[in-house]
Amino acid sequence: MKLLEYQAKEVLSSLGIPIPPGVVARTPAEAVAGFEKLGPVAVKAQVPVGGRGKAGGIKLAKTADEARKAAEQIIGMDIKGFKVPLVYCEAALEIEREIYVGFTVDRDARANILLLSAKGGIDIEQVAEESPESIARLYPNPWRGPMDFELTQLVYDAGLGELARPLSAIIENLYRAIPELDALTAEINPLVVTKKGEVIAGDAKLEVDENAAWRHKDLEERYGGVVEGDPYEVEAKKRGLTYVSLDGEIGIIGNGAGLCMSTLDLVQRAGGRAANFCDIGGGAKAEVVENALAVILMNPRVKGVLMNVFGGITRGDEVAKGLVHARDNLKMKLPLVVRLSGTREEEGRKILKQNGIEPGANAWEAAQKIVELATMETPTPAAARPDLPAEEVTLEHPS
Amino acid sequence: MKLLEYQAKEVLSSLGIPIPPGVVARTPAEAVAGFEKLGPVAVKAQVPVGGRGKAGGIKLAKTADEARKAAEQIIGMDIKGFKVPLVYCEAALEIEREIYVGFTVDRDARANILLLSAKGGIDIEQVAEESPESIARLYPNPWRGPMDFELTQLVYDAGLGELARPLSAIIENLYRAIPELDALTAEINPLVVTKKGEVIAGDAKLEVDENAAWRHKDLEERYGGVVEGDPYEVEAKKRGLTYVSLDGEIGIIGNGAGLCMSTLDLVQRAGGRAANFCDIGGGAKAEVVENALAVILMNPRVKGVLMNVFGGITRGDEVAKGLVHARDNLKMKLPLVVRLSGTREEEGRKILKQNGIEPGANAWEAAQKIVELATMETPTPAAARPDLPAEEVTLEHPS
Amino acid sequence: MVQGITGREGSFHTEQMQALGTNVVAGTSPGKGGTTHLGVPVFNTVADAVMATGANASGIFVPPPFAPDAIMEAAAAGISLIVCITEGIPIQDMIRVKDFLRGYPSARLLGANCPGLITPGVAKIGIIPQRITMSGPVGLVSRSGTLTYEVGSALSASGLGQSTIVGIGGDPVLGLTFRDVIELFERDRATTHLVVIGEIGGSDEEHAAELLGRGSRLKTVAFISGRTAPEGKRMGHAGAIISGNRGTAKSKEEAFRQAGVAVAETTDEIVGLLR
Amino acid sequence: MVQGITGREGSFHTEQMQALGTNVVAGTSPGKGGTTHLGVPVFNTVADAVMATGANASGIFVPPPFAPDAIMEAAAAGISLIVCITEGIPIQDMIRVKDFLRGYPSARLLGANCPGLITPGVAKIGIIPQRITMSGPVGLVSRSGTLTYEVGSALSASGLGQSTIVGIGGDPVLGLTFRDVIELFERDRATTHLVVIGEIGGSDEEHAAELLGRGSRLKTVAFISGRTAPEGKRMGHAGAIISGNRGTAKSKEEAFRQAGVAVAETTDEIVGLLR
Repeated sequence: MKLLEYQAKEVLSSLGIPIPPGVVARTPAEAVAGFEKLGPVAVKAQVPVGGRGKAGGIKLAKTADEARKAAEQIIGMDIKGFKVPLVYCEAALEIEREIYVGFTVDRDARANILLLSAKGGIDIEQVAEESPESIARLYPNPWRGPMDFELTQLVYDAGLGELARPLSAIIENLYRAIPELDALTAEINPLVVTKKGEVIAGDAKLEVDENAAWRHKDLEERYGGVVEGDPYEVEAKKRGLTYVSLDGEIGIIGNGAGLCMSTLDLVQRAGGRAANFCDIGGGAKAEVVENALAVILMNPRVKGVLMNVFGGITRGDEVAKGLVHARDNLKMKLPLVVRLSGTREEEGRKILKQNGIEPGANAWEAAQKIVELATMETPTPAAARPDLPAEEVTLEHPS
Repeated sequence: MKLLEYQAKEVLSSLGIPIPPGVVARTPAEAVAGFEKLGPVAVKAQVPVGGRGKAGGIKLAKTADEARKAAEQIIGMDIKGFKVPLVYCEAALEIEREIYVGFTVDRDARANILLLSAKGGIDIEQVAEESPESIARLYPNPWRGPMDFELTQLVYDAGLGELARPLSAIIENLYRAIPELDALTAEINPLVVTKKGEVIAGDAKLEVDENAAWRHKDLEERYGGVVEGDPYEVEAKKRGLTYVSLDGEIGIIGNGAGLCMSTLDLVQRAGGRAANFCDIGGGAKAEVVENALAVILMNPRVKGVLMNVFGGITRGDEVAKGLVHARDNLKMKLPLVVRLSGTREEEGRKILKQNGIEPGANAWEAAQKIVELATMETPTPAAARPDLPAEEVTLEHPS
Repeated sequence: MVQGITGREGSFHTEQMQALGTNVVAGTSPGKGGTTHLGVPVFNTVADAVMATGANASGIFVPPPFAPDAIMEAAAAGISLIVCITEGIPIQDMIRVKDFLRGYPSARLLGANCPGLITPGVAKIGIIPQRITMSGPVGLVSRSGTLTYEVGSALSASGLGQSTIVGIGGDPVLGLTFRDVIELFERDRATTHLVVIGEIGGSDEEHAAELLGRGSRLKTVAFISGRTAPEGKRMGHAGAIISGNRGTAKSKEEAFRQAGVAVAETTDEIVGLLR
Repeated sequence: MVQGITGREGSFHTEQMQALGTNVVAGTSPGKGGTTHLGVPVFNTVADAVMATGANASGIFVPPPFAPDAIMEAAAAGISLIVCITEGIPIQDMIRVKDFLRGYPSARLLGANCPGLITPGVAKIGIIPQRITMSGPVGLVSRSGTLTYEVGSALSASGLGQSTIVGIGGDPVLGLTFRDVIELFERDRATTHLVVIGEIGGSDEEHAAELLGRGSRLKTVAFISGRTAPEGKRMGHAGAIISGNRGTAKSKEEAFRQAGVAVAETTDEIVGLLR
């Protein structure tokens, strides 16, 4: 689960990291109220993706009028596919210098890595490429956490010895997000040293492990209801699906991430573009298939659906029956090609054919067939698609 | 710091361990009030030492009158040198079985050891001697704490598998006293399984590390003011001395625990008995010497004082000057023999002689001399002794 | 042995494992010690099971909140091959488990979130269906479950039997890596060919390619899924700082080609390249 | 090197160590890296000091809240002899430190709460005063600070010089044990005689006696202080359960006698028994 900036800052503040005062605004009027409370503010788009600054999603407001205008411009703006639902108005900082500090999981090392650099700010990736030695690194032992002497070494290695005390404290608190929140990534960039010498989080990014949600129900309750940009991903999440929106026109369902990804590859090879990635996992129960199909069909760009299932334990005839049922329930009119393999594949194919669904002999043929059919397809009338939920999607703000 | 039972239970309860309801009573009337609130109660002497049950310090009260009588008998009673200042009236438990659980530092293993036995109760030491295999043991890794599977194994090893869940939870919470409170020993004996099947602490012992007091100021504030039995030890603690009361008549001051202990040994060898152990440590500043001498002289049993100092870094002449000053300030009349060795010992001895203090040539001679002098000594009038503080020593009860 | 033998998954797959002839000597289920399940004695703890039966390998079929402890319990009890099927274990738990296992260097962990391993006609630990397999000289190692089945089926259908099929699992923090498994195949006389099925993310495929590039007696084909998967919608820079350009399908395929390993662009191509 | 070299204790004893000829090559004091103190270069961290100077032994003179971290820092930086003088370190901290040191088997810790060690006329780390010592063939190992000085003085006064004097410290959880130090003396050609000064509590003396009982080339005298100390006012049974009858002066003296080691009843007897 990726938290928005203001949520990440709430969490970091609860861990003892200094943050500037700020106010969430869903309307320009609320942004003006924020200005009146805080004085000069940065008005910042709240989206769970980087690069909003370069996209015009952050504006400085020195007057109430500027705050209103900034909020007007930013709320509703599209940043990398996310429609901005609200802004965060934060007291502007007098910046003396910008530091980078963060941690993430280093897959190769099978460990967490702490990163610290005196060259913080928006160009940190460039710094990493051009002068990797300017980023100090530490792999804390996962049972012990970072030791004091390791933090001291990290801070001196980054050339930030004169800030050893505040930095060690901030890094120690930031690290608490690992044992206490199952954080996978947490980042403060920039960590601002103000002209007054305070060290304070200018921005914050935080991602927690959804596999550990059962350990952090409070976090899930507080922030899990908050809805991200893409409406199909939001709907898929509600239905418990592993779903990622893409920008093509072929809907994809597969069982297993690897098989699903290789299906995407085949569609592209056949000249088409996938509209999504949707892994229904092992077992492939009828209900899950129906949910997956429903979400895919909500997207008006979709012109055909390819389902690729290899039945290891799953029986092909049962998958076929479930699929036919789902198609009928959803009154699906779009072309549907199914590649069904493994246990009882013959019986499954027979059921599909009897119900007018095209079985592919193998995955590559199935991919070619759906691309062909989708290309011929004329747009379906909107009435034939399941609707998105009627209520408007709104962000909840924990007050 | 050794906590009294009711204090230890307060702490364990805050760690999530079930305890019976109870009330502290400093008077028989308060014990009656406790009975009226709780019904049948155990009236228990609060002393920081084991064996109170066998000494008559625990009585069951089924009526208000029995509660009053029990409190009358127990308050003020002497248990192993501790005058009982108050009792704890605790709701009586219907005992189905008694378990032993505890941890302590195993010096030889340089580690903490968790102990669990199905044969809890007052005879646990006998159980340990006669059937050590009936006590299951676990050395938890000090960084990770006990792992779930280790606790499961411990519980099954102790033959308590049917209580695996509540026991694992209680042991896990008990263990928290190590990382969170710097506990050195914590023990629940008996851990009672009631006839209703609850698992609840029947007694509790807790000792925390005084070297870690700086990390637990709250604990020190809450329980540190509570005064233990021996008035000289209490006074010594207030003055920051390392002092243990013994039952002989020769006061002992030494620098370093080893030297101090070997001084005790020499006094015994010479036919005397030490009145105390008092280690003034390295450096031996005049103020510390004066404090040590003051506490020793408060004890009317003391008939002479032996001071044994080896000056490594400390200069003998300075020790001698400090001692003369202290003796004069305290108007000390009792025999005083000093063995002074190491740096500037000659100068030091000269100062002592000039001031009428007997220097011993070596520790053995000094021990013989003080025993000889003390045996000849007639009792000193009380006026020549420093007084104990005038205010009555009272136990503070955190309410 | 099987940890969680009395559960639904544990029961079902124990039977499958037994059907293939796997010698399942013990199971655990705390509180059920002393009973028998599927003809197998059940113990309260792995240490008890090892003491009584000498079990040296374990398949773990317990839910995510208990699986990390189950892995560590197996290692501490002296189990030398630990296969964890459980999907959905929190990553930080696995990082702690990996560090714990450093204290038990003779314990090998496969997974978590993996289908396990099978030597066709001989034995299996895990959930790979026997019927997609056939005995023969091809070693197969894969990060993906269903792709493994698909490729296994294709090999069997073409008469290319398998020595052993190993699914290392799809989680970011794993036990055995491609490299570890390939080293074992190199030492396995029954294996002459090798198929490596990787996917985007991490650098395990690159490290495997590097090993194979140093010289190998195995005729090898690699396949990477996710060539057209878009870069994840990343937030933050920490990931980019540490991974740089590694982890893409392109970098992985290139690494294998530079190591002299044939790269299949679709799974259909694997059989042809392997012959 | 000296950790905490710029502090009052660190400064004073560094000068003493230098006066004896000890080659102090570095010191640490975070924030003072790059400066010089007592002619010694100061670094921010031990790793920096080791990198720049190759220091391989360290004396630690920092207050209790920082000493455990200082010990672990030294071990992690590759220091092979760590001498911690600091008194008053919480026991649980030392238990964690001891576990940490398992990861650095080549690092030896002496202390904490110990006076350190001295090879008369050659070098010292710690606070044992040079003037009580004299060069010679007697190895001296002790748990007590002032008793060490007393016995060292007595030996020197009798013309019995010392090869090395080692104070292992008085805390319940220590680094090097009597046993460890005796093994080193056995291998030290300059040592032909040995004095062991123990005290009540723990079983380190018993273990040392067991080692000496297996055969030793050293003529040894043992002394135990605390023969008449009363049993502590114990509460709880945990201690009694694990220690049984060990730990008393009687059990320790008996252990040494059974090992064929002469036991002195007073410190005055040591010199006579050693000749």
